[in-house]
Amino acid sequence: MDIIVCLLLFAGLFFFTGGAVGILRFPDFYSRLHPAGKLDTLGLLLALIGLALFNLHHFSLGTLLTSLKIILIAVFVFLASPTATHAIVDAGVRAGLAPWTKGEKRR
Amino acid sequence: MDNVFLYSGLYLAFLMLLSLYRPLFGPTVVDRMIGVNAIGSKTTVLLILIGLIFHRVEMFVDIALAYAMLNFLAVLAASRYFQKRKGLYDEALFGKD
Amino acid sequence: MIWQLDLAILTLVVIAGIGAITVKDLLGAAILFGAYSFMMCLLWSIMGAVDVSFTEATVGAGASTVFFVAAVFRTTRRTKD
Amino acid sequence: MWKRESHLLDKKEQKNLRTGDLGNSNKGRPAIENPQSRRLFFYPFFLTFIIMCGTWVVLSGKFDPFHLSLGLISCGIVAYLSCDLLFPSPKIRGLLGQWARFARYIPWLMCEIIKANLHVTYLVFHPRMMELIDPKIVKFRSKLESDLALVTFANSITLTPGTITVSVSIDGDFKVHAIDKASGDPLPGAMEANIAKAFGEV
Amino acid sequence: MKIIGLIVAVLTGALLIYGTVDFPGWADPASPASTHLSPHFIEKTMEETSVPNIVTAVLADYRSYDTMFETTVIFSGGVACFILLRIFRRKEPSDRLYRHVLTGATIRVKEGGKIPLDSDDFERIDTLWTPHDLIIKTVCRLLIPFIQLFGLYVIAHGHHSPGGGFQGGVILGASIMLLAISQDLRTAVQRMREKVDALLSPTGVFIYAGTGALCLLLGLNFMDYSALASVLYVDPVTARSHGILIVEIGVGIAVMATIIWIYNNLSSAGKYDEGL
Repeated sequence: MDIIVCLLLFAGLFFFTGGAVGILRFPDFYSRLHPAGKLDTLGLLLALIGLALFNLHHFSLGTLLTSLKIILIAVFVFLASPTATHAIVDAGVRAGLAPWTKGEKRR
Repeated sequence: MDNVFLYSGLYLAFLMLLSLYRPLFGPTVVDRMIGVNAIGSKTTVLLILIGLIFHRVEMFVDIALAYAMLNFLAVLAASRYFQKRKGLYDEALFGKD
Repeated sequence: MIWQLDLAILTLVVIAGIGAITVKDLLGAAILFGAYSFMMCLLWSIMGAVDVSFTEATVGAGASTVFFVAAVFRTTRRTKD
Repeated sequence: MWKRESHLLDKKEQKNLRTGDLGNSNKGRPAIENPQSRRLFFYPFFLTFIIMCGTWVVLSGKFDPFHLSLGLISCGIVAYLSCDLLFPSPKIRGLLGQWARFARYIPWLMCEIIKANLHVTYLVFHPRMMELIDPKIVKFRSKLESDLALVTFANSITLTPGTITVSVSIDGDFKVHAIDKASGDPLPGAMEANIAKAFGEV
Repeated sequence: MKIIGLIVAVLTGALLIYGTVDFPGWADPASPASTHLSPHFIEKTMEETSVPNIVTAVLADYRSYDTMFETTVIFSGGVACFILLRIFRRKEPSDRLYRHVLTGATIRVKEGGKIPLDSDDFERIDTLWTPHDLIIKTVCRLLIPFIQLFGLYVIAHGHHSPGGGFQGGVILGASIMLLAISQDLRTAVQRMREKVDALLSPTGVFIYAGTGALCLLLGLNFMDYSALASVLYVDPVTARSHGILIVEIGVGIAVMATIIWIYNNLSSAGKYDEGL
């Protein structure tokens, strides 16, 4: 049981690392959103599932409901995060940022 | 298991430090928004980790839930600023979208 | 009180705070202030002050950031100095 | 007290509005005085109330009568204030079947998301990342009809292979930012078909 | 000027840090705070008020004067915002935009032009109009009821988990703010009119103070909720717990209305016309 929890948690942390490094490395605003929007969402989902499983160690109605609440956070983030990403892209488009194309310098 | 959570939390704090580069030095405001959004999703996990370290998850879950909800609101408001202020509203008026 | 996490988050609070007052762009400052309030919320919850942390999470992340953005929306975006 | 807004209605009804086919929707603003529309107000209210009760049980975790009655009052308040937000159109027939089909769509989506994330992670950690990526904007038109299907499609695009939805028009025109060639080409592809199946718009 | 500011800030900071030297140590059992007050609260709260969350009991029962005036401060903040920002003169913007609902055509009414007043065929749209954003509108529409329910949950469970009136009120207000941001200000104002805001905000303070005054009328001290036992038909300890809940509801209502009020005034610059 602990091993599964650790695996899920570390997978989540791995995707979080990808997100953080991606935000630093990618060349422009639009491509930076790809790691920020996707990797963070999946990392959060995996880490939260791991933690919810760990919380079920001492099984009772209370811990079950707490785990359900943790899952509720994940569901909420899954609805909200793509929307936030979309809103930021929209803001960038309206602010008049031109997308980076191949061969340009990074900004 | 507590040690695992503690070191995961420390690692998450380190990742937040990395993500904080964009809000601090990001060339445009929109880059800052990306960074803050990324920090927000890490904070949610870190709050639950702290709850597990204290063995009082049922308290910290509420904070994390409120947090996930309101972080979304702040990002939407900040992006709405651009849709309104530097929006291409004159062109939208004449139907060019 | 977990002193390792406490120190790490305290560093982040200081960095975010200094960033929020040095940025020239007011909207950027409002966004950084949001990040600062995330860190404060984490710091309170690490110290075990759950109610304060909850207040900081709701007011800092939600209401005050939106108020700042709304205020910047109605004024100019750059500081004078 | 609560005036219903025409832009909260879904697209089919707006189309009906435009073509003059008013039908039951009564110009998009069912007045509460009308007995028929009061009955139409009742179903969304009831459904919202039930969903909220389920959420309350998960949130609360206390089953003594005092807290349960507080929960019923809260659910009533929320259902009264926001039932037209959750169910903008009073038609609720076939909603359960739709949800069941939607639940079958989720595992496929998760599989896609994990594949996509591995791809993006590969790109992020690749030392010569700048040569691999080739961002461009793809435009296409989707055949999906209802608002919810379009939004699900747009959010699924944002979550999966190296693509982010830039804008969606109400008629289904998509603009998508793709990070490299491989991820932008197969759109709309299988995902649209799956969503069409999930929302019964084959 | 900047250098003077820096010197002042550094000096103040140094003074404050110097002041902390006199503090008792972290979690020192001999410090004044943990010799008299804290043990009383920690030991007696459960048997005196039957509230498991000590912070809530301290805030709303033992130190309820403090919280009452905090609520009043929030209310006066809302009133100050209203007085400073609200513009009552009927000063129209030079251009107004209307959309014909049936055809979707947009018309622009110049200053002094004829405005299709109260016609159902036209709906007003913002001058800084943003096109119909389908994703944000739909997702926010789906999320708002759950946020509201969560806010009510936080108010109702202030006894058992962190939270209470203040936090729940902010969450409830945030849900209406989300509606205003995702659609437009007029939709949100139609749901929560200005008069409703302005009435609810003092109502919350009044519920708080009125509960206290009711205790006074029933023959005990101001804010001693055990007096409510005869009204609520319960024993005095449970009455204190219920009194705390009533007070929290008052705080929640006041905070929610004030937050929405401030947001409306701030984002529309007092015109209640077009907002963020």
